[in-house]
Amino acid sequence: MTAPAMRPERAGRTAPMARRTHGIAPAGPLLKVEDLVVRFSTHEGTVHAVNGISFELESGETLGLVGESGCGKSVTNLAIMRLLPKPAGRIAGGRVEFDGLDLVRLSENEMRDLRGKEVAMIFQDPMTSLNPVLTIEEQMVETIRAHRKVTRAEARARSIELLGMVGIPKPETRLRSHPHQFSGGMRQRVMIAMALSLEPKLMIADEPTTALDVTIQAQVLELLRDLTDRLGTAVILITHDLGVVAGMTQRINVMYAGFIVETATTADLFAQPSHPYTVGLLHSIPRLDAERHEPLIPIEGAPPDQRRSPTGCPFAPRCAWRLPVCWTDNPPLSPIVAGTRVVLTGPDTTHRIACHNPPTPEEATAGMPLRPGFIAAPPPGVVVDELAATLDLSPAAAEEVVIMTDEGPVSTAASAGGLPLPPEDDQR
Amino acid sequence: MTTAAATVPRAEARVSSGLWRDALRRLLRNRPALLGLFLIGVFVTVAVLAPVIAPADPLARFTWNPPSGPPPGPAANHLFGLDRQGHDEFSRVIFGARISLFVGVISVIMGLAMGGVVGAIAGAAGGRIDNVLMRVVDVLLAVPGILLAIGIVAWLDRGLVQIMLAVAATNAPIFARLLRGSLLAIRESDYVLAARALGASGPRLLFRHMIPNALTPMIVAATLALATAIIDVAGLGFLGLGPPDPRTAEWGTMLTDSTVALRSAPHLIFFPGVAIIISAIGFNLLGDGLRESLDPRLKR
Amino acid sequence: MTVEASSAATASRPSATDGELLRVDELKVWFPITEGIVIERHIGDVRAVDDVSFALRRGETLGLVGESGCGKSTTGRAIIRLYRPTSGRIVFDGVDLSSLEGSALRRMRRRMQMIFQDPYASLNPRMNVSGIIREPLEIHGIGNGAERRERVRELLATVGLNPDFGERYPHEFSGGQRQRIGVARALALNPDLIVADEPISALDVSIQAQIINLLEKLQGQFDLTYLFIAHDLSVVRHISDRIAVMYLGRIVELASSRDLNSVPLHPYTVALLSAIPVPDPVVESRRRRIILRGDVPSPANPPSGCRFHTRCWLRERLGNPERCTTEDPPLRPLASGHEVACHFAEDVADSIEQRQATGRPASASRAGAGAGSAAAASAGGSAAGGSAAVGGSAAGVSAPAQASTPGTAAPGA
Amino acid sequence: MLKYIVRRVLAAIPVLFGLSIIVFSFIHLLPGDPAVALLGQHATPDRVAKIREDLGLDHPLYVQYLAYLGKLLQGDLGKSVINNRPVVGEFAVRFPGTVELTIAALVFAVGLGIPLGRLGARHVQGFRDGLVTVISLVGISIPIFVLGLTLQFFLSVQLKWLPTSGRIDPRLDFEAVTNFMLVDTLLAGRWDWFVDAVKHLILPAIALGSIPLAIITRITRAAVLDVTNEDYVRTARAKGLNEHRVDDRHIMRNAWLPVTTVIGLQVGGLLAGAVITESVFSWNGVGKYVVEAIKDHDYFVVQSMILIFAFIFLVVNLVVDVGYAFLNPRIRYS
Repeated sequence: MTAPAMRPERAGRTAPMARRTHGIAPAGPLLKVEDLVVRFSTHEGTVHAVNGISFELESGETLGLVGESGCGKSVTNLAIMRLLPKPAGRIAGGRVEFDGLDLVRLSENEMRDLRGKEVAMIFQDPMTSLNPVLTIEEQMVETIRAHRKVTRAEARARSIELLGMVGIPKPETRLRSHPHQFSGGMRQRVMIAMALSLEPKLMIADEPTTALDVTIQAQVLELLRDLTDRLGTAVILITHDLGVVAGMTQRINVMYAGFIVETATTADLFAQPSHPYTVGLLHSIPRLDAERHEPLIPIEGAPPDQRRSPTGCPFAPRCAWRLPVCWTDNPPLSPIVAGTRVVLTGPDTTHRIACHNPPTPEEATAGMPLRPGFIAAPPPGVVVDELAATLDLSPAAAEEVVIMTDEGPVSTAASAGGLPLPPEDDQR
Repeated sequence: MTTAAATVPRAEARVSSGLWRDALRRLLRNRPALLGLFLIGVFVTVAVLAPVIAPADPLARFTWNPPSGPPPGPAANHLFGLDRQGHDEFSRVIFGARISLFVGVISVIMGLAMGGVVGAIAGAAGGRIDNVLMRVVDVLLAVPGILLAIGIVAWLDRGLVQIMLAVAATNAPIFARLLRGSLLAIRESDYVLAARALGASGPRLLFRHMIPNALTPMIVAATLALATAIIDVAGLGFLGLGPPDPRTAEWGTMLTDSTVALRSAPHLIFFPGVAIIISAIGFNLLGDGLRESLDPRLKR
Repeated sequence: MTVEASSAATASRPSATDGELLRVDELKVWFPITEGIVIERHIGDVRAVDDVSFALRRGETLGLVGESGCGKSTTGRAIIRLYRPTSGRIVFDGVDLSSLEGSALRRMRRRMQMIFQDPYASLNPRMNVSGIIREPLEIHGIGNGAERRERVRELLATVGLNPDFGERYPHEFSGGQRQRIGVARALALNPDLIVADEPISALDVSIQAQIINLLEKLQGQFDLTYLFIAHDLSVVRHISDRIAVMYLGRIVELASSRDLNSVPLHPYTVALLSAIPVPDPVVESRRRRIILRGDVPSPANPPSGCRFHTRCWLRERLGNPERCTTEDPPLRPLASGHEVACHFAEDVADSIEQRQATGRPASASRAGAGAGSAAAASAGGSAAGGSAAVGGSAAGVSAPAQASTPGTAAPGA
Repeated sequence: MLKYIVRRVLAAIPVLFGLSIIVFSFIHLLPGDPAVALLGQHATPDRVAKIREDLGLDHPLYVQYLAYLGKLLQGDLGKSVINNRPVVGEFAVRFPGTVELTIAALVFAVGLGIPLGRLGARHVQGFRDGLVTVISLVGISIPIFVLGLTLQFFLSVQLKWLPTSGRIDPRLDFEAVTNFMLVDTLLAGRWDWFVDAVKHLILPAIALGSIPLAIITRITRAAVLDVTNEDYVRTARAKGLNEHRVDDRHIMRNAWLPVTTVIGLQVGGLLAGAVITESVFSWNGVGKYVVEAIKDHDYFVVQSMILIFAFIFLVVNLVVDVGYAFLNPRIRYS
């Protein structure tokens, strides 16, 4: 685990950083993302992948980016790295400031110097992220030599050292192996070694353990935490697994449909989940430590079609707490306690959500609205009676809903013909 | 890539549609494929309506002056000129479409039938039967395409049926391989497992689940094979292995002694040549379009 | 092999135990590895399932859990007879399925169905939804056209889909909806047993709960018995009455869901439990993770003796007793309804590892709330003091998989 | 790796057996009386009797086959019925011509096809990609003889840049040593002769190479596009490698795998295409020999040539498979 043992050190290291942010020190945060907008052009239209998100990251901090597939968490990071698939993906607006440089405006050459050296990345599937026809040595050496003027032998020596560091036995011999000769866990270790070879300031880990078995996941997370901690590397950890972020990160951004809907320190987020989506996620998964058969409360419907430009709160169609205003106005990210001065990073980070009608702590615990008589607002233009005649919308009754639970009630009502929203790819 | 795929929504909300209808819709939006369809349309129309369109009987002989000189090129009365026997080249090119279309289509269908049966048996049975059948296919594939056709025509002697058989025999092993490959892959797919778990019988698995899903690559391959078949038929004709009657209006045969015509009557090369190219391009364009629309994952 | 003889004996015997729907006896599913082009030579076997026995009572849910390659899916598929067992018996309601073929097998298949992992791959893309759901009715010749149509509508409604969607094709549905279609197909014949093979692991988190709830609802409604196969212990625990943990083709522990979670007795189960992250930083900081070294060995060449011995933390602590490498531990009952395949399972009971893994506070470490440094310090202290044995011998180099050891790394830094 | 090669060689043996059976059937199962079919209706009775005896037509089929196989294994491919010359000898003289032509066509197809494919992939969906697509479409749709005749018409007849046909100016008198014109002219020490031989080679090579060119272009483009979307290419970029390196080491090294396979398969197409090309350009090679033999009903020649072509094709594919295994570590180490 090391979580407890590690915390004091983390805290100790981040504290001065936090001070620096709000003090006079000229240096800003390590990473500052401002109003980042990412669009994808597809045959079927423009996909609104990321819709103006902002967040900051201090040196040495570990930030979790949580959400389901298609929520924009991976795209955000590919945008930061300027590795969006071309020509479909493009940064349509915003700034990404890293160490004082605006990454969006950097030339391709300057950006390349940064990649691997200052910002490194590891990916979800260690089976496909390493080049199958090159040896581990070739792949590691080229990384080092792309950024440092060292001889092949020096780079090789460093590679051996790195492989040893990530716990690969007999690194001298393993260096000559090809990726397919390693197991999944071992490959991810190689990826980590490669990513850390130039001691980057920031490491982006995109679902680094999703493809691995749980005991191997434990190994890899342990390693990742230990190494980034030792090297003082800031980490953005992308995952859909709330359990993983709970033990690994200091702060969390919860993303939904290309928006950050909740952001807080890890402790705050789990102590007081405040956005209906976060609350929903927490009630969607059985917990190992829960009493048995605490019923799960699913989030009804499916994520929205991001080809439509968002109007209103993106979560409104699936939300049990929604008000009429939610259909029309997208709430900004604001402190859960109104009027609080906003701190963006560090242990004092302000807990913020984007919600018009946040659940109360009791409701968050229960996973459903408890206010007597409260019913989620129907889509604009639909008479409540008419809707109620078709569907029972209260989440408690959700299991019993016979008609299109998966579609989200809106779609039924909105298109009177009974057409559903287009299905989303909710796999992965 | 995964991220892009994950964010790109799947299909438009619309009235229910099967994969076939989806494919058709995509095909009709594919401009190269439409051009291919148009070319094929022209080709087929010409072939079917040849007697109506052609100004002259392809075997009628005209004369020119001086009779010792080369045959005249394009002119108002003979659009594509005359060949050395005095036939109207335009009419011959038009009638040539008939043979190309007829022989091409029949030989591809024969190839599909032969290859399809072998491939289906191999793919459905797997194991030893598959092994034996595939060795046979390997043998046929080892003889390079047109050489096999040449051999067969040489063996069975010249004739339209022989040509069809020859072209079919070059295609059959390719179809067999293809179908067998897709069937073996589909055999292990979850939906076939699911049907097996339901207790579906062997024929039901094969005909309801496996074959319908293995059809798309076959359709594409068959379309592309039509292009090759037209070229191969003409090739046999060019080598003097075409229809037994040397006067038959067949594009390849029409080119046979054009080597001599190179200097004096280039129109005898140009028009049949263009006819072959255009019809082959038509089927190739359609085949590529079908590939893209039947398997949208390939689309970029 | 005396399979034939004993199967005859079973067949003649009336349903032995009350309420027992399925009994799997010494099931082995081996896949041959062959070599050669013309003549295939048999050079070994992948022992995907190697001697597995368990029973399912009518109406219960048995969870089958383990990591990839442990044989859980193969077990499920062998029960449905998608694979032919190499040996062993599968007795379903008194009938031995392991050697059934043809129409007899087909008849039995009406009573047991399967739900597949990948909702994208398990529905024939060329058939529309009503065709897919109607298929089992057609195969078994149930009802006429109109009745089947009616049944399809009913099934669609049962799984929470619009009955008017029958004419649509699978690609027009989302993953969650497709999985509902798969469930409807499985329900069509009113089966007794449903083998659910990782039914939710391909789905997004928010959709998973929809399917779990649906399965639970249906179980009550139709008196179904589930064999629920998954790699995620927390999901399995949620839905199962009893759980069998598999490792490398064997069941290593079989217990009630509650017991397995609160008093796991096999070192592997303990490690597995401890490896699962809990979405709560407070709990996470209190728990102690056991990091298993290395990877799962190949099922083509399993280790001698206890198959887990190459990665076992307990064996290491006990000073590598020889018994682990020489003697194959049988599944033995340790408490009522709690079976374990470990020679030294008694040593797991109430060990620090067990308490840490289950999140039960070890003696004095239930420190204050929050992930603050106070809690961390105290938990860290207890970790260092309590269970240095787990990682103590492996500080880095010698045991690479254990690259970092909690007790040592942090204070050193 | 050695084991892999041995396995591949062994796997080719049953195919060769199958081939020998087919080729055997070619003569011994000729419709009607094979002897008459071979010699024509007007053959003298004692010639017919002679050939019946040679072929052993009075024996049961399997004896005939074994006898045939026995001869084959001794390298005896029979004699031409027309001029009684041994097929092996004729083959030895003509084969270099075909090899020369085939290699030239392959060089043309690979040398142009791979850069074109890469160009298309790099500018996917752009103008250049469109151009590449059109080139490969036309290349695949244009028969060798049409292209050959067209090239002859424009470049030889009209522009007189290149000779129309033949392997070399027939007026030149030099000793055929290897029967490779490019080699023999150099051996003769005459640079101008060599240039003449090259000039003769250009048009046939282009005509023959056009279809493989189209196919190689297409597969290269597709392979590069496929690989470009692989995760490891993204990894390479994320490591900060420059585009050149990403292209060469990460994309092309992997894209070579499917391209290699396809190039191997094209050799078969080239051999078959040589039959037509040699006819168009009066190129004195094996292909022309086959066509003449067919016209003369010289079945022994046709039979043996089919066998030889298939054999060459198998050998080439074997070489390609081994090359593939060498490029692909997954196979190399299995």
